[in-house]
Amino acid sequence: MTIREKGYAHWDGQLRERRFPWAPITWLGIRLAFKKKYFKFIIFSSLVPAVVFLVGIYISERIEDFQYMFKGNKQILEVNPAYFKTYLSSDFLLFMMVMILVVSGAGLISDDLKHNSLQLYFARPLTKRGYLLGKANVIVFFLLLLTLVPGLVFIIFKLLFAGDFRFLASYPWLPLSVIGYSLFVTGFFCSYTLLFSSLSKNRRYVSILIFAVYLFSDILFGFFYENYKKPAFALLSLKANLQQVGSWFFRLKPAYAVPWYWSLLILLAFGIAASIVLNKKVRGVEVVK
Amino acid sequence: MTSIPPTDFRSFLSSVGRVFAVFFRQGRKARRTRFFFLFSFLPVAVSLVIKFNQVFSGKPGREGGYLFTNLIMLFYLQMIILILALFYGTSVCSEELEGKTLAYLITRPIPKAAIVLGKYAAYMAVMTGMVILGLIFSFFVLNVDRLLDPSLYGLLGRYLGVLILGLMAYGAFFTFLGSSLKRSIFFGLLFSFGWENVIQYFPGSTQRLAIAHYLKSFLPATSSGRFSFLTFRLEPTKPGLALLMLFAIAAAFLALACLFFSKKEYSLED
Amino acid sequence: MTAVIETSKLSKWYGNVLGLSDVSLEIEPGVTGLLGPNGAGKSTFLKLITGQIRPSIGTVRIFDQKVQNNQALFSRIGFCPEHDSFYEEMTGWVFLTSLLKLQGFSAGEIRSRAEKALDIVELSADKDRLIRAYSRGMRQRLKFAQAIAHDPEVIILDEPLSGLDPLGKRKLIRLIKAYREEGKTVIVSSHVLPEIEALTRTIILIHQGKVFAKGDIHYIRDLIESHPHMVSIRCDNPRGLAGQLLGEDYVLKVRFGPDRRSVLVETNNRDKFFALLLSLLVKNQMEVEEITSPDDNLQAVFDYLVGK
Amino acid sequence: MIAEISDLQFSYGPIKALDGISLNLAEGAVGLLGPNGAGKSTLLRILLGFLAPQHGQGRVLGFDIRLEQARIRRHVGYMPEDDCLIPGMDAVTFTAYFGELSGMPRQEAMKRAHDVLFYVGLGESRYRFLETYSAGMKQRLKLAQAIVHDPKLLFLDEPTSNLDPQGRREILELIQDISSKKDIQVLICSHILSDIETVCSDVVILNKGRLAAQGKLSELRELHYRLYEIRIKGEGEGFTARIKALGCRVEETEDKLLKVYVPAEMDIREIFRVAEGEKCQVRHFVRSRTSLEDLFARAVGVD
Repeated sequence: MTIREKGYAHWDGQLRERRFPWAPITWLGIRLAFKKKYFKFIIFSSLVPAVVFLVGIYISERIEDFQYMFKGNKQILEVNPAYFKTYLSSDFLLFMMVMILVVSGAGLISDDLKHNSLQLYFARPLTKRGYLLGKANVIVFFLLLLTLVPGLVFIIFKLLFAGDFRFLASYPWLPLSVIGYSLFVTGFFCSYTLLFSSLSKNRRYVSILIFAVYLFSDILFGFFYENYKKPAFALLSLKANLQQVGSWFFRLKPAYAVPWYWSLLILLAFGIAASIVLNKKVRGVEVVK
Repeated sequence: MTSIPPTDFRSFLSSVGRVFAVFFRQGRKARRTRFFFLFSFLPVAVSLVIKFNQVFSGKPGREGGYLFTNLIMLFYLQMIILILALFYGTSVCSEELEGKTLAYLITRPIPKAAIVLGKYAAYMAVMTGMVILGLIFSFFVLNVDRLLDPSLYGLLGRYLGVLILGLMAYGAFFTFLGSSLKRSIFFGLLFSFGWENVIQYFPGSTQRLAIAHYLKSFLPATSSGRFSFLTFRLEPTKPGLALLMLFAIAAAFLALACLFFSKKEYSLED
Repeated sequence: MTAVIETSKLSKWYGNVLGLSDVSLEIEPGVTGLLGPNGAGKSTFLKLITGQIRPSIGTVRIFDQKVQNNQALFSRIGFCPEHDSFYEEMTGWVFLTSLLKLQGFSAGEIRSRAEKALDIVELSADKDRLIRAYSRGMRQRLKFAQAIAHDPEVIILDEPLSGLDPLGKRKLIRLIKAYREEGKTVIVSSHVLPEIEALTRTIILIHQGKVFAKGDIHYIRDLIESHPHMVSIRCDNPRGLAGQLLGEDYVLKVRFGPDRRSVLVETNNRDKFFALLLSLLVKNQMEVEEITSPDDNLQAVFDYLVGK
Repeated sequence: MIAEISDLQFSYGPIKALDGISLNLAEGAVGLLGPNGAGKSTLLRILLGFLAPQHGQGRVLGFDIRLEQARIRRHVGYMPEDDCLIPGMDAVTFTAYFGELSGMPRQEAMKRAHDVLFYVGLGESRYRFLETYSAGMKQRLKLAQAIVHDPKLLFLDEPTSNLDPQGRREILELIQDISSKKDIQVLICSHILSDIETVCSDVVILNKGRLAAQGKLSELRELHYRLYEIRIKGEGEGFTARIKALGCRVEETEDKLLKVYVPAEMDIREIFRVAEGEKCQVRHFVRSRTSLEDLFARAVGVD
């Protein structure tokens, strides 16, 4: 007969070095986000456009059945790169993405700052980069769910509905564009959100910042553009910049006559600045109380 | 909020005044105020840029008054007062819970409704200060060449009035959200940038369900269709009625906020 | 003496979690200690009697007035909350004057009262520093200052001593004691018996949301006296000592410690037992190393009262 | 040797937090003492690998504190002083989460989380949300997350602050139990001296960034007199007076505990004789094992 020893018991497993030490942070972040009722609501409503566009793909294959609805206006429903770009950089989708950032991203770091829990993370074999990556990937998950996943699904369904590979043959680079653009937008929004989240302990304040800066940059652009009619002002707007870069990814003419690489540079500069600030902020808390 | 007998009304008002004094000071000193102050001065910077550009490029550009009406004003109306009211309005109740400082306030010989009203008034004053200064500066920058035109001042006064009314109504609504919901910011954003915008495109009386509708009823009709972010078909309400409605909205939501704050038991966890 | 605070059948639930159950009490002027382990319902009780939350059942009256929706009462009550939270961006001085302002004083009076209160808690030198930069002891004293600055008749302090180092504790205890002399009603909650003992003799024992005992601390001490109690004695001849103890009927159990040098005795009459022990030790000229009571603490009393 | 460091220096800007500290921590429970601002937290953070010292070197568990911080942290458990719990989840999720971050496989972490939560006495409430936890429960949970990955070295920063006596005793018992295992070392920071006395065999005292004293408690003990803690029933004035007449120094604490410094040559039995003569029952009589408070005062240089 064996009797369980009383008192502290050792764990007989072996601590391993994980390939992705940050993975638990991401999973927990995602699970916690889904615990909020209204968050599910937002995610589902953000997926509405995806469903609409999917239906559009279906209709485009059966265009003759729906002829009576369009009265010969076939142009609307041609599935081409522009169709993808329209989905991926539509105002509504971007707005919903910002809302998701506000709801699921604002608290990522600021809650840890508020509750002093950074020290718990850094008492583990976790680097600062690992910590930030783990947090960022929560956002990555949700944003890719809205960009990459629908994009790829569109391609697959287009091929399925068409029954042949003509579509892919005409635009062989399209899957790469979808992947590239989705990753770019996601990467930008990650640095954007984490930057603001690390600025304050007050989540309400962070939420407002995330939302206001995005909207403000856009209004500023609309303002100057209206006044001077110079497309270069598009560079002021985060949204327009994202859309400009999006056009390049999909080999389309940008909506504003500014070279796309300016937009790219601006967004990249923003991202780099954000990571510098993050690096400083997260370290600052780790050391001094 | 219980009905206050007239004899107590003076003491109630003086309580409100005291809360106001404390939080007006606190609101001015807080670090966040500095940020929001800068934020509400961004249009001034924009005006300066425009003006300098006009002066140096030599091109006459658009007329200052036109720019002021169509750009700066809408900047404030559609963006700044919403953000300010959202943050400060929800702060009235939420910051006491988040900072766990509620107990200091509700163990004072002051009716709970007075706390809400006093803080609301204090933050209103802070916000109004920011917005008014910003608007006036922008006004002078853009109209620097024809400051003697008296009709301009009438316009300025009307715009200031609209913004203040806007802050008042939105502030009251967000105060109510802050007193009743945990996720007040989220719902506030949905309301101010979702609902308020969407509903303006609906025909008929539907648009009367938005606060923005009444505010815009005071403004001269804009040449619509020019700006992507402000196209809508306004079917204005008469100014008198709009004024009444705005006051009614503010009063109703403040009353609700006071009611919630007095009756609700907030748990201080998290 | 008339009761200042009266509660009857006070009960409180949070959802389905019990906060406080059926508390009927009268609290008189002087210092009353509210004693109970963490989570016993002390804070709930204090919040109920200050009207911060509404009772699910029962009533509270202070100065024979209702507490609910009677904010005017707070000019006679000072409350020191449990949370270590402040308006961190204020200085100590601004914090205190702001709250005094809310009490309804005139500008001159606010100034003099704030100065006096800061003087009492010895924070005058630091009054212009931000509260954020205060140490734990200073924060705790500032919290106390805001509760007494308006010179209330009833002072309610929720865990005022927690988190303080021994020196800080001593300072605060001295401050609180000063108010006892002035005929004020002071309620202090704590989870540490010696802290309360240093302050007062009138205590309320609260546990699991119920009041288990109320009254003079001697009464509580007597309760501790009369319930079976373990005493451990380590000496050179434990078995000899044990033999001499066995004959008494108030000695319930005798056991020997694993180190062979100590004896554990359970008794239900401490007074007699210790008297006997002392005389035996002296008579036998024993070398005593240690006398301890392993379960002489609050929890033991509660366990006894709960009937464990 | 669990840790050896030599000539460690660290400054936050112009403020020198550590000014040349060398020490070896042997096996067993070690108490780290010092007034506020003495550099305890900084030392702890360097040993944990949070901070890299500006000067000096050392090894913890055989790993270099400058180069192998991640390895140190894999085998170290840390219980911080202040509240640092993430609301919105239950204790099992929380504990397992930090186990996973230390490198435990997911399922194992979950299993182990249940085990340690039962061990620290949170078994019943392990599915409750953290925001509903009381101060004592939070303290236990912090301990649970520190031991979930079965560390080889455990750092505890003020483990008993904010606890009622019962809670404090239970936490101390847990710590004692953990440190009684030969293969897990414990380092405790505390300002409650009696906690250190109960649990630790060695102490390190810091003052103003320097090492003020270090060694086995038993060796550091003051030898010129013996210190006894005595609690009596009845009015103690006569007793105190007569004890003093015998040449003892007597101090009374806030909670009526007498601290009696007995000269080396005096017979302890005298005390009992006096007590009987004064009709004072001796209720509590403990030789203070270390007179740590004196040691502390002497090392830090305050009286």
